[in-house]
Amino acid sequence: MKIGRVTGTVVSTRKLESLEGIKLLLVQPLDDNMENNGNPIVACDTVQAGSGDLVIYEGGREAALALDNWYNPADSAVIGIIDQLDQVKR
Amino acid sequence: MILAKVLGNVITTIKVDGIEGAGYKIVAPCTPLGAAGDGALVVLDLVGSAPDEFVLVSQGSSTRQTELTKDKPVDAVIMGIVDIVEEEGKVVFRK
Amino acid sequence: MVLAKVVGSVVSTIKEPRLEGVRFLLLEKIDVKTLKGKKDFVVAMDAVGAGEGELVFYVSGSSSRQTEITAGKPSDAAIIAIVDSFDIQGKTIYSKSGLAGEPKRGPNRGVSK
Amino acid sequence: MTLASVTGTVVSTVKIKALEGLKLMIVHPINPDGKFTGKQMVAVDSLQSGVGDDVLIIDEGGSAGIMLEMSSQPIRTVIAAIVDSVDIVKEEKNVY
Repeated sequence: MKIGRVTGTVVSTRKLESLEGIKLLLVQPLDDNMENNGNPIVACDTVQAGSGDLVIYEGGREAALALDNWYNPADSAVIGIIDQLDQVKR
Repeated sequence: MILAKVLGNVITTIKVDGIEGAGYKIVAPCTPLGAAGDGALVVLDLVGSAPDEFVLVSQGSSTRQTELTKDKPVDAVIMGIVDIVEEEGKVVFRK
Repeated sequence: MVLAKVVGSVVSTIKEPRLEGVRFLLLEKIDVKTLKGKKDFVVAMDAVGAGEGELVFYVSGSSSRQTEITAGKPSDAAIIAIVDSFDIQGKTIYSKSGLAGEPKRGPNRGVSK
Repeated sequence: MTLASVTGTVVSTVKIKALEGLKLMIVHPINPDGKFTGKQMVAVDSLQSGVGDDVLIIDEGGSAGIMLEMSSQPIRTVIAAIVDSVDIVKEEKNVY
């Protein structure tokens, strides 16, 4: 699982049937210091996350398992909204 | 998934993927604003996209979870064409 | 999948027994706009009978075990197709010669712009 | 698979069960000309490779499981072959 921040949404009308009804979020991956790390990714929403939320997301084949209709090729899904995060300063 | 821009087609006759009915495209991963980087990927196009279109690309073993790609050697697919990208409450891309 | 040029082959006698009889080709990833090698190399199993100098693409990860040649073998990269041609924004960047007939086999096939 | 050179060994006494009895080597990816590239990693060796050997490493969990005859093990980097030679075609002009 990785940490990211929801920065927006993505809308697609022409898509695979297995993705119908799934909300797509734009998620900015964050590094250890909560700094932006690389390009934003697009993840399926399973927790009603919104813009600005700090979230945990899962990548890879397991991500689709978080969805009701899991037989689709999605490779990332937001699976939790972070309420509080404690980190030891290094 | 990542956002990517379709650059063009890849034509092959000698292949062992066992897939009929979908072609290969070259795409460049890009930012929500549509700026493409240097990298490029070959992906299987499951939705019928055209050059310059903004698409959603999925990678890894998840991409075998469609009827067409089940048990096939595929590690990247186009699974949707992007119409709108909204960032920080503003629409940054509209098809 | 990633576009790459076959630049050589790798020979090994001591190897995992399940890798017996598999050809390992040395691939160099290419820049798709200039076709130049990026000095980024990967060794992939050959599932299509590719030859040196050819442009191919390979799959990585567990997907690379989904071909007849690589099934059940430890593999993380397999060549699954030989590229005939590709275009970018409608402009043909690469085209293998002799497309109309049976592709010539062997190491010194003519490949030209 | 990646070409790599074996640059060292790793000894560990306190380790997870899956690693018990396995030989660990430090491997550093190399270019075909032998120059180091990328970052070094630790790979499980079942082929009795030695420091200085050039090897092929596989960095994928499923393949590591096949080689080590384990399943759902937390190991993903293994040495799959010891390289005898790498043949490179001479740079032909007008290849493309």
